[in-house]
Amino acid sequence: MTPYPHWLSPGDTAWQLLAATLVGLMSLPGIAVLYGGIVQRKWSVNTMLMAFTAFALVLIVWVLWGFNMGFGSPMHLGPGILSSFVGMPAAATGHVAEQARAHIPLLNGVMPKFREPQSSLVYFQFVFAAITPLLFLGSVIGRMNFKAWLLFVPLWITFAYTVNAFLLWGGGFWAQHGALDYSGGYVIHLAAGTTGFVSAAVIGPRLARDRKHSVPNNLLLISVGAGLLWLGWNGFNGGDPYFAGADASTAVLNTNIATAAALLVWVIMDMAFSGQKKPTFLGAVNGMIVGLVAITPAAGYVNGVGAIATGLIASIIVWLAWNKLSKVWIFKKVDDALGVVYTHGIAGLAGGLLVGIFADPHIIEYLGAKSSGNVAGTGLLYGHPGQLAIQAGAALTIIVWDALVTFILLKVISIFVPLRMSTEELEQGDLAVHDEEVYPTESVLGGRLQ
Amino acid sequence: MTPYPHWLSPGDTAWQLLAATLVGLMSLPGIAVLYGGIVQRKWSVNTMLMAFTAFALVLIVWVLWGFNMGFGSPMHLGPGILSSFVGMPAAATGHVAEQARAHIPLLNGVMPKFREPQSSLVYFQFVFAAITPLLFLGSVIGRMNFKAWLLFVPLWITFAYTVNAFLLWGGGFWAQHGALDYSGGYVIHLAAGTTGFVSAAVIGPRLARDRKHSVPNNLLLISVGAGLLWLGWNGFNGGDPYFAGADASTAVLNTNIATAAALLVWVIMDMAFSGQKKPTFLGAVNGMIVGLVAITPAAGYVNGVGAIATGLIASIIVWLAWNKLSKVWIFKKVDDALGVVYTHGIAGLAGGLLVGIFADPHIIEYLGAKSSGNVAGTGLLYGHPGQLAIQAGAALTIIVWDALVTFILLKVISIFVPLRMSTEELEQGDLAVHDEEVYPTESVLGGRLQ
Amino acid sequence: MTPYPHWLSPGDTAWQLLAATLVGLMSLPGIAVLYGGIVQRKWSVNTMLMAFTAFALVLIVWVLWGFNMGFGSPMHLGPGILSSFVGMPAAATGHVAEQARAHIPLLNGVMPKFREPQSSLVYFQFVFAAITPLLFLGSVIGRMNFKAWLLFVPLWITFAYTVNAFLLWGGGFWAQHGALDYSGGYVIHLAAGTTGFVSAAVIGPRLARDRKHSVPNNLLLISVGAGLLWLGWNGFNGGDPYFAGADASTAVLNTNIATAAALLVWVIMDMAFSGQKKPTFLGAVNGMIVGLVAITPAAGYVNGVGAIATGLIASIIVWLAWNKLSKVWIFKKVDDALGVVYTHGIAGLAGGLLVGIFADPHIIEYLGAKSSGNVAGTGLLYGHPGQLAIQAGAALTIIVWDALVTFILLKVISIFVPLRMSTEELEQGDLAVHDEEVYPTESVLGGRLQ
Amino acid sequence: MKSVVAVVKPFKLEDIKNALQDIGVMGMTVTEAQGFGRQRGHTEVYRGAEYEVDFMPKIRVETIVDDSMVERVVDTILESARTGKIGDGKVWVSPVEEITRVRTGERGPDAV
Amino acid sequence: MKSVVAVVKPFKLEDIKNALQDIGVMGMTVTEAQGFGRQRGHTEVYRGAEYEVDFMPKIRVETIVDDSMVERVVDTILESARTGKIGDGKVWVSPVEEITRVRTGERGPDAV
Amino acid sequence: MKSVVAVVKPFKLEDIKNALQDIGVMGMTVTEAQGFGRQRGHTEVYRGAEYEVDFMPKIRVETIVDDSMVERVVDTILESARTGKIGDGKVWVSPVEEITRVRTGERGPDAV
Ligand SMILES: Nc1ncnc2c1ncn2[C@@H]1O[C@H](COP(=O)(O)OP(=O)(O)O)[C@@H](O)[C@H]1O
Ligand SMILES: Nc1ncnc2c1ncn2[C@@H]1O[C@H](COP(=O)(O)OP(=O)(O)O)[C@@H](O)[C@H]1O
Ligand SMILES: Nc1ncnc2c1ncn2[C@@H]1O[C@H](COP(=O)(O)OP(=O)(O)O)[C@@H](O)[C@H]1O
Repeated sequence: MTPYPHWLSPGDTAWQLLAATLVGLMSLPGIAVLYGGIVQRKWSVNTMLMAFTAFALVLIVWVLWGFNMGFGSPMHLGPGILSSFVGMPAAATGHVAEQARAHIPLLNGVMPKFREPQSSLVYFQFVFAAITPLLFLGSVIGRMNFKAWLLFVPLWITFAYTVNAFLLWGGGFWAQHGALDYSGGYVIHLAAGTTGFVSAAVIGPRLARDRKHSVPNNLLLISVGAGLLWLGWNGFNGGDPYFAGADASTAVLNTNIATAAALLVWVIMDMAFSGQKKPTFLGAVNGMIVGLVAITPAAGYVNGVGAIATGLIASIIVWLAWNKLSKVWIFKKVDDALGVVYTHGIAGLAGGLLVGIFADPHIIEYLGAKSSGNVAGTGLLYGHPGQLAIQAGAALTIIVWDALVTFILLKVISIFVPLRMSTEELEQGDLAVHDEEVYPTESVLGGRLQ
Repeated sequence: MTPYPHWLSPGDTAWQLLAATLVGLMSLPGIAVLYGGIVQRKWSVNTMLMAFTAFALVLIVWVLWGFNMGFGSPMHLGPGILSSFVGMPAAATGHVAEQARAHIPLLNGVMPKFREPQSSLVYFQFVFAAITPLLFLGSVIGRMNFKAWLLFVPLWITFAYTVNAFLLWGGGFWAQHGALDYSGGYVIHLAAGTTGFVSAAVIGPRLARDRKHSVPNNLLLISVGAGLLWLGWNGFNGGDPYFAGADASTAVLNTNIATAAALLVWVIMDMAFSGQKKPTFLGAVNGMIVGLVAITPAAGYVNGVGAIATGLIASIIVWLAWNKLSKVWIFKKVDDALGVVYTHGIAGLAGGLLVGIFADPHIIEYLGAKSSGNVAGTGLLYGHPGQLAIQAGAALTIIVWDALVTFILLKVISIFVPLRMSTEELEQGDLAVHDEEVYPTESVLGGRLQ
Repeated sequence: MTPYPHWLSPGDTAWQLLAATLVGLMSLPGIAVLYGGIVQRKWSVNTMLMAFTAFALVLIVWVLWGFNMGFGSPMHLGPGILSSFVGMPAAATGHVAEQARAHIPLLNGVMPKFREPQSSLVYFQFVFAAITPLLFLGSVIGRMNFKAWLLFVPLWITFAYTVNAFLLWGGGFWAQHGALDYSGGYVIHLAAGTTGFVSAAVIGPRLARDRKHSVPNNLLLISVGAGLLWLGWNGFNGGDPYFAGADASTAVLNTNIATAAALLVWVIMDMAFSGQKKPTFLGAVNGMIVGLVAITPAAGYVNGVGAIATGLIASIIVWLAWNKLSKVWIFKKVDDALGVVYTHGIAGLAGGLLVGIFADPHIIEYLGAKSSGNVAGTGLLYGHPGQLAIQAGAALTIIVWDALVTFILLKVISIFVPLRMSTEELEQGDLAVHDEEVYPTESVLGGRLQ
Repeated sequence: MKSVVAVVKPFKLEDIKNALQDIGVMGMTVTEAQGFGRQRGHTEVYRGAEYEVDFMPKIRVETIVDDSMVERVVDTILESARTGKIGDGKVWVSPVEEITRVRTGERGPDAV
Repeated sequence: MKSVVAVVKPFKLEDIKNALQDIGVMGMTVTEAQGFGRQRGHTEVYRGAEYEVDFMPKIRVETIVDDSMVERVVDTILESARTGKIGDGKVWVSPVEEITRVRTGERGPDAV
Repeated sequence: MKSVVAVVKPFKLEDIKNALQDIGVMGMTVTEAQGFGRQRGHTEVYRGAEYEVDFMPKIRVETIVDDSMVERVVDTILESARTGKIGDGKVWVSPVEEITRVRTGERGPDAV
């Protein structure tokens, strides 16, 4: 009697399942409490419930049809990019779909054969899909109608996310053209930034007084969420080669290096250039997120120096965008509540372009039969300037497609369900929408009795 | 020089240790803060201290005698079920007990040989034993005397839990009769529900005004606990085949599917049928827990469709029990403070019966030499109606035995130590019992000085 | 095409990366929120920001020069201990440094060859280095100037930590003399206790009224931190043999046993001997930390009985120190805010001496070619009294060196930057230093609007 | 008009509110308070350090009523707030010269 | 001197503060309060159990002013706190016999 | 009877309580408050956005005393609450017509 088939590696399978669990923890409770603590007290419950339900919704979509749209056999929709734009929908719930050897049709021969079962792959890719709506949730909190959210999330996963994933990871058009996105700088973060921003624009801003007084309610919980993000990202970036090998390990180290650099840069910029010239905890958290996001497309393609440079440059760019760009033009007008467009959108874009510069061909994702056949990325600095153009092209595709899909979906949903809450709900917050509040016994009626 | 013996698989050992760590995190801080946040503010410290001490007490019992009562050689107490009811007590602290190849005597030949050391198995099974009292703690908070708790937990583990475990997992009577309990729908959750309910009845209710005003104190911390439960359950159910193989992976995916379904069903039932017709965050958490619990006995035996069905059906059943059954009869009278009998007891029972229906023989736990020899479960839907009867029999055994042991132990303990706190303690809460309160500086004396 | 080189074991690599991630989680969010919740409300943000920035600073130092000072080739500074006191500084950021087989020059032949890449080792050792300043942060909160902290941390890592690590783990002097420190009872905890205490003395105490009224602000968050510490310690101690083998597993079980014993002993001592004769939650947390720390130098060298004894003895010692010693002499005078000198310093020292007593030669770290060649420790109880002297010598070296370095570094830093905050900052706390406070909307201006 | 202020035990709030409502008092304003008096406080202990807390949690109920109502209001509060144990609190009456309803600008008895 | 107390909706605090500042009121003291009145409260539901909360969050603004200012102060509060919806609250005036500034010991009008 | 209200810096509470106890004041009621006055507030910055907070944390101490005690009580508070820095707060005195102890129903001076 044997515990598993011969092709299965328990080390790699354990790695994939645990990497996925770490990414899951980034969402629940990570993002749920990071956002739940950073929003005003009156929206904390609403925010958390949106996070939990989105996570659940994505999984149902994912196993019933989404996974195969992102990683299955291509749908042939037309010529050019259309021929490898998205996969054929199919369920991933049968006994074969769960237990057979993992398999991504278009990557056959391009990567080593999987050593884990398909359910590991489905689950691993699910947690990535699931975190994306949780991220752009940050743009629309404090006014989006809960029912509209319940509709938007599954539709967005179906029409936007699966396309993102297929194009870059499922062997679709941009993958075929050599675009590099190690773990979702584009598929997830640029997508979240774009979607969040467009959603915020379409749905409209929060109440003026909410927008004006949007102070957080609990910095300790923000810390809980932030810590889970940082360390959870070891699974986010480390899991992406699908094997617990040297590249996974390199990706983990690089992820942490870039994050440390970006965090410190943001704190220093705050001390040197902000209005108050003081270091702030939320600034540190912003810097940390920027580092994590920016290294995401690059983690297993760059070396340690590239990782430092990525964290450093991205942090400066996003700090400037956050503090300067946010005061002008459309960025001022659109109420992207938690600034997802900066810390995910611009950071993801920056990272995606920087990997086109810093990708080091000696950082090897998979070993070829001979050394020349290694799978690795090569950036401008190592003699391949074309990579930057490819990266730009892929970014553009994601931005345009996700903005378009988001816009259309929200307009269609608004025919059936209002996108915004009622005025009474907007005024009262959680109590009106859920009959719950985040710290109930702080009222005079609760607490200890004596 | 070699790092480990030839029979040891680092992948499987890492998986077991990390799965166990995830389960441990479900208890500390998971349940500790979920319960600590969901109780009234005046009982938060007491609740957390009961959780931490129970966790510690179980481990001491476990390594000194408990593990071998659950998983060692059988004690021959008589004929029939008595011949394989519980194991012989023995310590698990020696150098052989810690480093030799893991081994469960009655499972020899019934499962593949272990590829991990015994200490991994002891620790893995410990975290399951430890979470059980933490779960039924939810029934007795707000009145149980701390000293009685310190006595009850080790006795209950010794006389109830080890029996549960031996019967279903240690190769005891119900295991021999083919009862399926993948990771503790019965051993843990039905047991916790039963024990909690009986304890609440024997110990008596909280103060009337505590029972009436039992609003939670902090929904953000509930979210922290809930997130750790969901993702931690990947270890809970994923670790149970003892190998990082295809069945572990399938169990993880199924666990998440059922949970997503159950969460969404509960939210929708709240929106459609509750008094307020509003979605609530705590409803979502309830639904989530129901899904996790219900899939627990089934995770590695059903396919993805079975997982969805399990989550869906269990969530409807428990929602109805929670909202309707709780208003009548003994369920109304007994003060099961956090409703453990519903979200663990009834959910565990439902899951245990549903696996008798949905177990799919193509979902393979262990591969046999020939395909016919695979280890798998077969439910009613796949042509084995008898499974349902076996499942019912096992459930009945657990309910009766655990209720009986709980009743007797509490009655015996009450001879030496009062089961309830004094009136003054009941009125003041944490401050009287521990001289601590959960948010000390919220008093006028604390906070920032100026 | 292959996913990784032949020497690489995915099981061991996954184990190392995940053990490191667990240790990382102990710092962020673990220590950050444990300390952030245990300090007065006015210092919570400052404490968290110091934790996050220290974590980031250590990593930059670590990859640029620190790792190789702790684990690289020795610098030959002179005769005797000076010949193997610290390693040569070198960066660990290149593609070879990240992807080649892990390697610690002075341990060649003394341990099995690594089966993981160097980046895993660098990262694993980083999280240990990073947690050390986070621990001694507990001594200096509530008055240390943030800029001085930003300077002190990297300098301390460079001059103190790398020496600690090299001496005991990098194959340096004390390693060569057989000193046992499984995972940092000395390198980390004794070091943190010493450094914290000396820093507190040099920097001076908090404001008198802060010291007098230092009640915690949030026990739920302390619980979050405490739970992450306990379970995270599975990585802390389990990861240290560098392989997911029987010794890792034994170390995990022992860690939990000692912790359970120490926690229970502290609670019982509180109930029996404290002024109030009541069990307290923070007492339980103290006991837990003492158990974790004390078993750290011993986890993979003792058997289960030794683990219980270690937890029990250390908890009694530290309880007495905490309750009695703290009231006299220099311990009364120096304002070690969170008592790091007790729960880390004295606990680490106690554990380091106890392993000299309880180390069981049958608990095997690595298997030799023949049984006689096994790598294991032998304590006084098993016929090797000399071990105790070696342990004492190593402890003395750490105490003297770290105290000296700390003193000198702080004095030097104080030339450029004041070590203490201004009086206004000391009075106002977070608001003055960061323009942030931990629960902003508790002011009358926040909360829900109506 | 008079202001009747009652400083009482928090868990009595609901009883007081119901009793006042029964006699026709239509409004009141409540704040959380800490009271110092004969009732002894408690000790809090954190990590072994003791903090004496002399202050007990109380609520401060303030209701503006017409002069004619004062006696009944005071009596009603006395009855509904009494537990008979030390720390039950105080009720006091002060003069109010004028009261206005913000919404309508009504003044005097009509405003309450 | 008089004490003017206003119990109003929390989000109006800033408007009131600004309006009072404009007419020369230099100080005020604010406490968080819970108000019971005609405005209906809400239900909170936790795990299916309903809790009726009759009390609405309010702020209690207290400002001591010279007799000559009272009318203007009351009017200013009325204006700046009004939303026209039920629950806008009350403003009442009581006598104050003496006021002292702690820092300087100044008494009477100079102290405010 | 008089009501003496002091709005002072929070960290002075213990000193005030001790000083009042020393002169025989047996009880007081304290609420957390936010004060606006000459003392300047501070800025809070969250994620780069600035929030001006003009209100400073204060405590409001209220103690009902016999007319004969008023002066001593005020003086005692002034002394024990003074730091000499701006923001030390105010003490004011208002008339109280009647006070009753809830537990016993005692009225007047006996009730405090
Ligand atoms: N002189 C006073 N002025 C204001 N409040 C008082 C005064 N004396 C007591 N109180 C309030 O009444 C509460 C109860 O008083 P206490 O002396 O403890 O009990 P009792 O009222 O039963 O004699 C105190 O906690 C305090 O809030
Ligand atoms: N008699 C009263 N005494 C003290 N406060 C009152 C009184 N009546 C009402 N209030 C306060 O005024 C608030 C608003 O009163 P309410 O009757 O709801 O609306 P409105 O003032 O618009 O008529 C209440 O929440 C309460 O805080
Ligand atoms: N007119 C007033 N009415 C009520 N409270 C006041 C008044 N003026 C000041 N206060 C309170 O006194 C506190 C201190 O006043 P402030 O003008 O800042 O300093 P100082 O009292 O030293 O002159 C304020 O924060 C406020 O709580």
